[in-house]
Amino acid sequence: MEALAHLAAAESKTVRVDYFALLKEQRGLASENLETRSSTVLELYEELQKRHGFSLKHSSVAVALNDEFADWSEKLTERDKVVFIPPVAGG
Amino acid sequence: MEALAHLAAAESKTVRVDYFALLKEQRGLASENLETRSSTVLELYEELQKRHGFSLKHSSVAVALNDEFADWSEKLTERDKVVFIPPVAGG
Amino acid sequence: MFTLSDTPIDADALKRLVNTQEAGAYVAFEGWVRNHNEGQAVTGLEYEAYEALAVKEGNKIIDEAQKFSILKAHCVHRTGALKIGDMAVMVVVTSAHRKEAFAACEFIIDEIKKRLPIWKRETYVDGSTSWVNCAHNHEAVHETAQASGAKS
Amino acid sequence: MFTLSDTPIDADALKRLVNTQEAGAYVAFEGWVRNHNEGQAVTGLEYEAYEALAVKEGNKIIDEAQKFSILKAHCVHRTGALKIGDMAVMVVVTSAHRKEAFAACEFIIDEIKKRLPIWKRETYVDGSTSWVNCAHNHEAVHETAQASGAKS
Repeated sequence: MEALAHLAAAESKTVRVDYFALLKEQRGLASENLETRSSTVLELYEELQKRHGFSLKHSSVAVALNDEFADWSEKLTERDKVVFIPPVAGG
Repeated sequence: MEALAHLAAAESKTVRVDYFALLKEQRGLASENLETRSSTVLELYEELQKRHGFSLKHSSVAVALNDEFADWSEKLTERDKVVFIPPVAGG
Repeated sequence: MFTLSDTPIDADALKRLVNTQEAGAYVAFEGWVRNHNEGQAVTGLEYEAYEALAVKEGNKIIDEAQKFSILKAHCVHRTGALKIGDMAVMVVVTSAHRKEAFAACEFIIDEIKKRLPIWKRETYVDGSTSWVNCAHNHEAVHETAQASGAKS
Repeated sequence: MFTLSDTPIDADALKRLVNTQEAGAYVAFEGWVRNHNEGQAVTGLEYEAYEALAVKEGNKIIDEAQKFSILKAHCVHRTGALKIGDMAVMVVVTSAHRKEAFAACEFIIDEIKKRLPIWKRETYVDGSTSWVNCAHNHEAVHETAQASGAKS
């Protein structure tokens, strides 16, 4: 099982990422489809943070997977929609 | 002093009484000037309750003297304005 | 400020009275005439106020609400005949932050209902009428005298 | 019901949505754009929302407010550019008695502010802008994830 999980983690998949607020500014775009070998949404955030210099640590960001709040440990699968949610300020 | 207080209590004075809500209905008028020998507002209420058959006991009524909430033990003086306040129901 | 009104309450005018650029929060309470009370079908009602004391006590309550660090507060209470759905009372409050506006608005309407010499006569579907809180429960300790801190 | 709006909120229309003959109490909250925030003079602001999730989560909050035994509740949140004094959000609630309407209205706005993926960018008098809650305090634990009960 562990060996299989490792294989899955290394597999490449295409996911859609939408950006809002500060992350949209720092990424310079609102949405992109990208290929990644990241296994979880946390790995994906850290990958993108390194690439684009996001100032927010993941501990101050929430994450949604396919328009539902998700845990950082959630696995990514092909065609997932991922949204990283900076600290909110509605109202 | 007690003798004087007793004399004061017995003294006749003219006061104005305004009636509202249930008391106005039971008295059949909104306001009257009346002569009384009652010493306190409580005595006056009991005098009028006996005369007009008010259904509310004084313990469920409040009293105002000259447009301020007052204690039942408050003394009556000439030209005082007295209002007995049935249980309120604003709002 | 507290006022009595024998004509319909203008909600928009009341809101304008508490508007200020420092305000981040606005809380409003409106009391509406319901079509029933304690299981009885109500067809209409009448409010009667002891005006001099009600206005004095109402303004005292508005002043007391300043303890919540609000910006502005206002309350209007109707008198006279009202129909189902009519507005009987409105409280409006503004503050920098919402917590204070909620607390002050609820405080004001709670105290208004407890302390103001205002009475309500309901008319029921069978044509009978009743002064609310007076017909039954004559032994109830009167809240007004207790809450208002009578003279002595 | 919860909705987002990129045009000014119609307070009267919202009030009509919760009107019902059983209602004795109506409580409204409005959030207005203030002319200052944490000591800085604000000249305007913009709200951005992650619409799909904001609407879903907003409606979940309205549903949760039914625990207060209210009659009806509605909330609208603005998106886009707003000026000082503009209404950013409005919550309206009706109930038979006032205590429930106050509790539900405050619950809804508290949860809306905590849980909805909506962001605010303020523009200051010197022309600079800032995403509120993002510029400083990057270490703060994110309230949304904690409050909303994430998937697993």
